[in-house]
Amino acid sequence: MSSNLQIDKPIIELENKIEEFKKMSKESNIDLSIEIKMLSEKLSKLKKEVYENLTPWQKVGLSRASDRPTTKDYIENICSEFIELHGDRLYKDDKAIIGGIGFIDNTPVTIIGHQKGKDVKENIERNFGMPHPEGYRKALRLMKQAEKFNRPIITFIDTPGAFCGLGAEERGQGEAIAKNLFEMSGLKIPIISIVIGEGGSGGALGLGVSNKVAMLEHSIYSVISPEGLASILWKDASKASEVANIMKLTSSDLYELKVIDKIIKEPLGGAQKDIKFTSKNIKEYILEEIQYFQNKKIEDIISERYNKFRKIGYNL
Amino acid sequence: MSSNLQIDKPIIELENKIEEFKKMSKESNIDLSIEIKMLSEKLSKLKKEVYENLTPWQKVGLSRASDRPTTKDYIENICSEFIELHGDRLYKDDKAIIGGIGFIDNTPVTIIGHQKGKDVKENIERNFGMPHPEGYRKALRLMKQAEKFNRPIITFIDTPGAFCGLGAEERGQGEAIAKNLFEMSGLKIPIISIVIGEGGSGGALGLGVSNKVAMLEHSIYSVISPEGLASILWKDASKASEVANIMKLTSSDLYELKVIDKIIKEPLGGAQKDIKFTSKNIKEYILEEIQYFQNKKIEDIISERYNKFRKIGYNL
Amino acid sequence: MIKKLLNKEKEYAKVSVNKNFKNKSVDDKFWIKCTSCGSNIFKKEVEENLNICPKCNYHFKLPARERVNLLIDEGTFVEIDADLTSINILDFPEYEEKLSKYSAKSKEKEAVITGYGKINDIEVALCVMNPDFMMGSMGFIVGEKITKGIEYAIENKLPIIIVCASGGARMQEGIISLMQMAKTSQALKKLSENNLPYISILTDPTTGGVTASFAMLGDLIISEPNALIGFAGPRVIKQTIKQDLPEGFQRSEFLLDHGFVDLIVNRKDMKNKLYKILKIHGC
Amino acid sequence: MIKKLLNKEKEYAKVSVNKNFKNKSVDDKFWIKCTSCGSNIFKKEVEENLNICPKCNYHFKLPARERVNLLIDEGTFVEIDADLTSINILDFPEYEEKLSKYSAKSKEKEAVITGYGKINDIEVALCVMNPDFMMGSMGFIVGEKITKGIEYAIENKLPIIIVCASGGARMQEGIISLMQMAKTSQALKKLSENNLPYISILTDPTTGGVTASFAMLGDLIISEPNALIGFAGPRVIKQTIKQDLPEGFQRSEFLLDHGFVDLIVNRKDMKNKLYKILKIHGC
Ligand SMILES: [Zn+2]
Ligand SMILES: [Zn+2]
Repeated sequence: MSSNLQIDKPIIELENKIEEFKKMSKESNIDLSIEIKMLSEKLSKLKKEVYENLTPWQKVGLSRASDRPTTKDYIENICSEFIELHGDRLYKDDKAIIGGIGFIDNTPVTIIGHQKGKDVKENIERNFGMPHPEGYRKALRLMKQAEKFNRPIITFIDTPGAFCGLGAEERGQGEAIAKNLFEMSGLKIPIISIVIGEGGSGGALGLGVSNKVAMLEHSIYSVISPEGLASILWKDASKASEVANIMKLTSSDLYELKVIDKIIKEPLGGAQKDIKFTSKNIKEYILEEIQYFQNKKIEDIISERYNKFRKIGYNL
Repeated sequence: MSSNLQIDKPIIELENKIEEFKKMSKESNIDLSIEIKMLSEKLSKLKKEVYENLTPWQKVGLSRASDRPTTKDYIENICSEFIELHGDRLYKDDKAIIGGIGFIDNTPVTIIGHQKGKDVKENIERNFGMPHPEGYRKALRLMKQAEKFNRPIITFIDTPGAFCGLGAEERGQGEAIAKNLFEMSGLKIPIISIVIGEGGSGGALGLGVSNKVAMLEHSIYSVISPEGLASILWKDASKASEVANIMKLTSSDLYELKVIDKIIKEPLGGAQKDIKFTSKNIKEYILEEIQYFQNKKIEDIISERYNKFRKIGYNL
Repeated sequence: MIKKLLNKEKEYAKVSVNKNFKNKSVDDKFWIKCTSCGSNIFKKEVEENLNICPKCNYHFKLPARERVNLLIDEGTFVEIDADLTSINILDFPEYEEKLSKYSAKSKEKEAVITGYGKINDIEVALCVMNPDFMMGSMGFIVGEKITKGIEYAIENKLPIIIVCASGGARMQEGIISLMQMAKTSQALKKLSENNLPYISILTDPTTGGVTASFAMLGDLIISEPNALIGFAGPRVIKQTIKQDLPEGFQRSEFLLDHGFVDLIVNRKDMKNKLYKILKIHGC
Repeated sequence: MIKKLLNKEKEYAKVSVNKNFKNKSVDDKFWIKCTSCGSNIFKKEVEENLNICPKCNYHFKLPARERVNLLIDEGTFVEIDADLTSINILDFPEYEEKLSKYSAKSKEKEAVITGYGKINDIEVALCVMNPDFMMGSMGFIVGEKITKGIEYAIENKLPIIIVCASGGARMQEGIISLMQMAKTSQALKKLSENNLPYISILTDPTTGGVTASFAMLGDLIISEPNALIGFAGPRVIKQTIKQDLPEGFQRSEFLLDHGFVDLIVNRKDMKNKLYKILKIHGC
């Protein structure tokens, strides 16, 4: 699903009309400047109105949109000399999670993230960003490596969830996620996570036991998909849009619930409208947090992370 | 192959003859006591002669004999309240390596060993004691567990080698063994290994980076099987018996080469003749070594192990 | 010791097993039909047998309170945080009603009982999930009580045993429920760094967020026979792969074979096995 | 820097590639036939191309000395333990003769070159195995030199790079050869505890005891394209399973897919990639 399918519809219609007027005015040599100015102002207003008042369900759509930037896009934009590293050293290189090393400005970092595809072919290769246990084990390997060499870890979260198939169960999907939660909580380096699209349940949390968790403005993070919850509650997946409204899955809901630490601004209309702008915001956030942790003692880094999760739900 | 197929042949013939004489003497009421006494003395001599002068190739046979006691037999005889623990938490429970916890006298220990089968069915289940990567990973998991709870580790080595199949290669046989060598060398508890049958190459060493390595008298330990070496050197596996003589694979050879620390006595004719006796010797050895390490500092335990392997080959 | 326990059946094994049985055609006041072997069995006989089918060893569900009695020496169990009850953090529709209903029905305030007590005189911390309370789902209070149980073990240098039984995260608590996975797992990491043993016991069913957190983190993982254990539930998997699941898939024996369970122990032997394990761990 | 190196081809890339080619029907003084794509190529062209087929990028073997020149800044390499040579510890028949033969042929004293030098001004310890010396087999001296290389890295707080190429353990040294696996692996454990990076580079072929020890222990594992990497050799596996091996089995790309190699890097890009990795590791 492309992000401009539904939400953008009135906006695109208006944009097209303005183009038409411009063309007309040029071709027929009629002065339509007043009309064009009026329409442009209207467009501007409409954009604000639509994009700043997205419903949770519209945000679900936006967070999953096929043109929404992925982990790779942000790595390209914020990281220099990135080298992707592969494999869990046990069974497979799971392409639904990527990871590697590089610099953000002058700081060496390890970056790990769920990776969706840009088209059908890549999505099949990457299993639509739904990892098998191998993906979590690769992530853990790279995190331990980061710890050894004292590099901060950045994780990008963007998955419908961990994959639910025979092989995934056989090879211990539950164990793999559990082990990541367990081990991440003890890592002797800061971990900074950013939900950039879908934060789908345990499959998302498997990269998310971090010192700081931020969300892109229009991303979501939830224990189950709205469709999943609708079919459990009302045996009717089509009620997902209603369900989304009660789920508290938007960045502002999660900020209020003190589950996340920061909302990172997206451009009007969503991250895909201006990847550079979104990346700049992400990069600034990361650098700010890296600086925050720079002179912290290891014990404090670990205990801050512990306390963060220890008190979620308590502080409401 | 049963151990009494070739080596025992003249002995068994003599034993049978003595039985015959006894029967005859009883049934026919003839006094054959002198003859019987003479034959018994001859038997005694023959046994010593045969069993104390086994050729390396005969020892290869004995070490592989189907009635040779296995890891399980020794566990039963030296360990109380043994609880077998299963699985690598990654892919499989490999039945070619078993492991678990229990007491030797009053000391809690972790015991791990290659496990061959007693019959064809069990041998198929246990892949003739040839582990897949999962076996080594299970062993490592149990070793880390032992380290956490400060239990000495006992390993029994008895394998033709790590398995050479597609799945084993796909899932990283080399990585699994390498990781064990690497991790074992850092474990903060003493490790005591006993080669009880075949010590086959890397597949054996994968359980053998230990503080102390002992061998049962008639067991072997080598970089390759005699058959394998014969076919590499002379493209003729049938020359294995000749090759065995130059390989230095017997316990006395390895003791001389300072690769092992101790030869544990077997009863005349091999461990299978008296499992209780062999087990008693093993148990005494283990307890002695456990006592040796009891009051050692962790750093010393680790550095003694390091130095042991560091100087192999150097001290000749 | 186990023998002693088994002689006390009357005190703890009188549990309702009705909900475990599908076929009600036989007079379900006295007889039940085993879901596994199909035998018609005298209900009292099952109850007096720790909810195990006397014909085929099938382990029916056991309410949490009975489990505590099964494992802990009589009179030694001290419950902690017994009064903690869930609140409707997210204002989720009809959640309070649901809580009240399960509370009334199960006579428990939440889906887990936590505390400490003795196993043949060895002191342990113990958490037992209750499959009958909202399917043993993990909300804030379940996560909180388990975390506090773990913290109690750390403070008092005790081993901890957690008996898992759960349908997964509690949907009505949304993201807060998901975060209980992180909270409990990190507490176990702390326990682990204190070198204290954690024994995880998996019972039917252990799925979802519980499997993907503390259930799979035991130093030793023990399972009852034939328990369903998985991350995704069978129905979800079936929907995903659009075909039937293989016989025995996600059952204890399957997990043992695939390396995720250390041993399978019958309910009747559980206390004795735990005792032996604790002894070996120097407890 | 790489460019500079590539311009110096004449100095280090004049290597004999004859043994890499099967088909000698074309005039093998000037022409060779690529084992991979079958093209007839001008031999000099291959030699000047770092022993890479200019048509299909097939990486032929590269002698150890050339590899050192390829990776290390000109004039900065200092070899250590150059004079260590194997002795016949086990009195193995004809071993001395074999050693002499390979020594004469390869003009090297053993199957590994060890030392230290600079990669674009970053100092590293380096061990390079020589596939031409007794098939790069690991005997006591190979294990000893690599261990000393690792110990040098530890003492001098340097990263270490080991370029693997080996048929496995050296049969003529029996159990002593096997023990080199333990010796090198434990040295790497010590290095690891000092938080120094170890980069393992796998080249064709890396098998047996080398695969089951230091080759697979890199913090990062890099492979050249299409290298054979495995524990058991293909012939042994074929004998075991009694069927042909799948296309591409045990090749670099296969290992990447199965999770055992971090990245595959062309020979020409290797130095630059190492440089980047070292920089990220703060070297
Ligand atoms: Zn039944
Ligand atoms: Zn070619």
